[in-house]
Amino acid sequence: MTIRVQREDFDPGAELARFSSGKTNVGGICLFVGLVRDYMGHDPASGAQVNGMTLEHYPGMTERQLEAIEAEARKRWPLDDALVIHRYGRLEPGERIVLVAASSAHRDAAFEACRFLIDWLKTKAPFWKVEHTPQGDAWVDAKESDDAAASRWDQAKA
Amino acid sequence: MTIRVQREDFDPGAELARFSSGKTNVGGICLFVGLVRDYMGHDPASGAQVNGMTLEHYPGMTERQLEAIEAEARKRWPLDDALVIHRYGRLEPGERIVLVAASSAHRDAAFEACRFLIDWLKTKAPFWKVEHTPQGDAWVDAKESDDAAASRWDQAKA
Amino acid sequence: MKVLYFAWLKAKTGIGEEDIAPPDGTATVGQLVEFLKARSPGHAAAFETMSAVRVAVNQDFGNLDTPVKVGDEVAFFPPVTGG
Amino acid sequence: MKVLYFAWLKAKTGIGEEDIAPPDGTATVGQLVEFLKARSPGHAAAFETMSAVRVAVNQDFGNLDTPVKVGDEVAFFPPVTGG
Repeated sequence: MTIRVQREDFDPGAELARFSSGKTNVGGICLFVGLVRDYMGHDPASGAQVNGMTLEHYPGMTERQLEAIEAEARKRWPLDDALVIHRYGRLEPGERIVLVAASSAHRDAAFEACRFLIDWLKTKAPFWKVEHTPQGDAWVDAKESDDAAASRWDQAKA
Repeated sequence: MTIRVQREDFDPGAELARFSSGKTNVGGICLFVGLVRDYMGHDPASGAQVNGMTLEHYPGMTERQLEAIEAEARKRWPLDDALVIHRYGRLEPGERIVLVAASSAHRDAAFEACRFLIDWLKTKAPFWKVEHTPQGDAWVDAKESDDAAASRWDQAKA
Repeated sequence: MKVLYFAWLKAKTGIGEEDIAPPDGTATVGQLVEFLKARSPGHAAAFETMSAVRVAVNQDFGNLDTPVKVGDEVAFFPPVTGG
Repeated sequence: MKVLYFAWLKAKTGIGEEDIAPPDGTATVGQLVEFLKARSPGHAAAFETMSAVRVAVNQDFGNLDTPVKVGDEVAFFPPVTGG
């Protein structure tokens, strides 16, 4: 189980190679990589151009929250391993922001835990994005869709 | 959109690196890797030891079915790209069997398409596993759980 | 007509692929199966439990009612277990 | 008591971190906010719309009723947007 919060880029291929090596009691690995898009909002056609973004975070609380999220995932699914890497600082379009991965004997658990990790992280880990656009900087608003995605898991627990 | 059916191993890290490079209008990439486990059935404690397996397939129909599955995924979700690699032949425990990946502007689509690809593949692509155990060879039975997983998507379509 | 067998159907028939000329009036997969069952004890064993057998006609999944004709490629196999 | 501000709350207050000594009787986040609002026009602006403000006490999420005491680390920030 690994948590990394870092300014520098990561190599998703190398991370996956390391994460998946030497596993003989694992049926599946699910991995998600989140990237910086070059437009604002949900629609590439209507979204304003984004030249990059800067991710601010709350050092200390970030690691603490990510560890809590990972511990919760391990409680809910029979995981072999989990990995969370989240960057902060200035990021250009196409750059990687986040990687989450989960491995389990069963693919259902790998998929669900991976999605849980990214859904919860998006609403519980203290990161904030400011987008750099030709019109100036704009703090990204929290998305209702992210709250909805995360609250699915609250219901699943109850 | 790429489909590969091959005897030789693949490097999941290199595949992910290639799949994720140069994407600036993609928000997320979801990837699943399926591995050979070293025990039979669902429970490592009670499952008999497996020394490896051989995957037989139906050349021609395999590619045709995988292409149809991928086309269906593209119809259902706004995908940027998709990748399916499936091996055949003799595989040892811990070896990679299959890799599926999907990229989209939105993580929901990436996750759902990726899971759809593996769920459908497991019930519609003509592969058969025979497990090699100390007690002899045994053809793997189709799992009801796989049928259930695939049929979820039938209902989602209706 | 080309008939293919995979997995344990190949083991039971002892054949991976055979060219066969079914009798006139063989219009469906079900009729073809009746013809094939009579070819050898191995064929009979392979087709003993039809609920465990799947079929593809020209590489698309079919069933016992799927039409077959001269020149078709018909494959018999158990439920798939890839992935 | 250490108070931290992130994202646009940092921009509005002009402060990333400050050590403050709230008056006796400041027992909750809500009472602390009332005290902080009076420190500068920037603070007042930062706390103008409390529905847009989130709080953590000692790095755990809280709310206006969460108790605070001397020595605590209290952080104010907008809803998170990572991932």
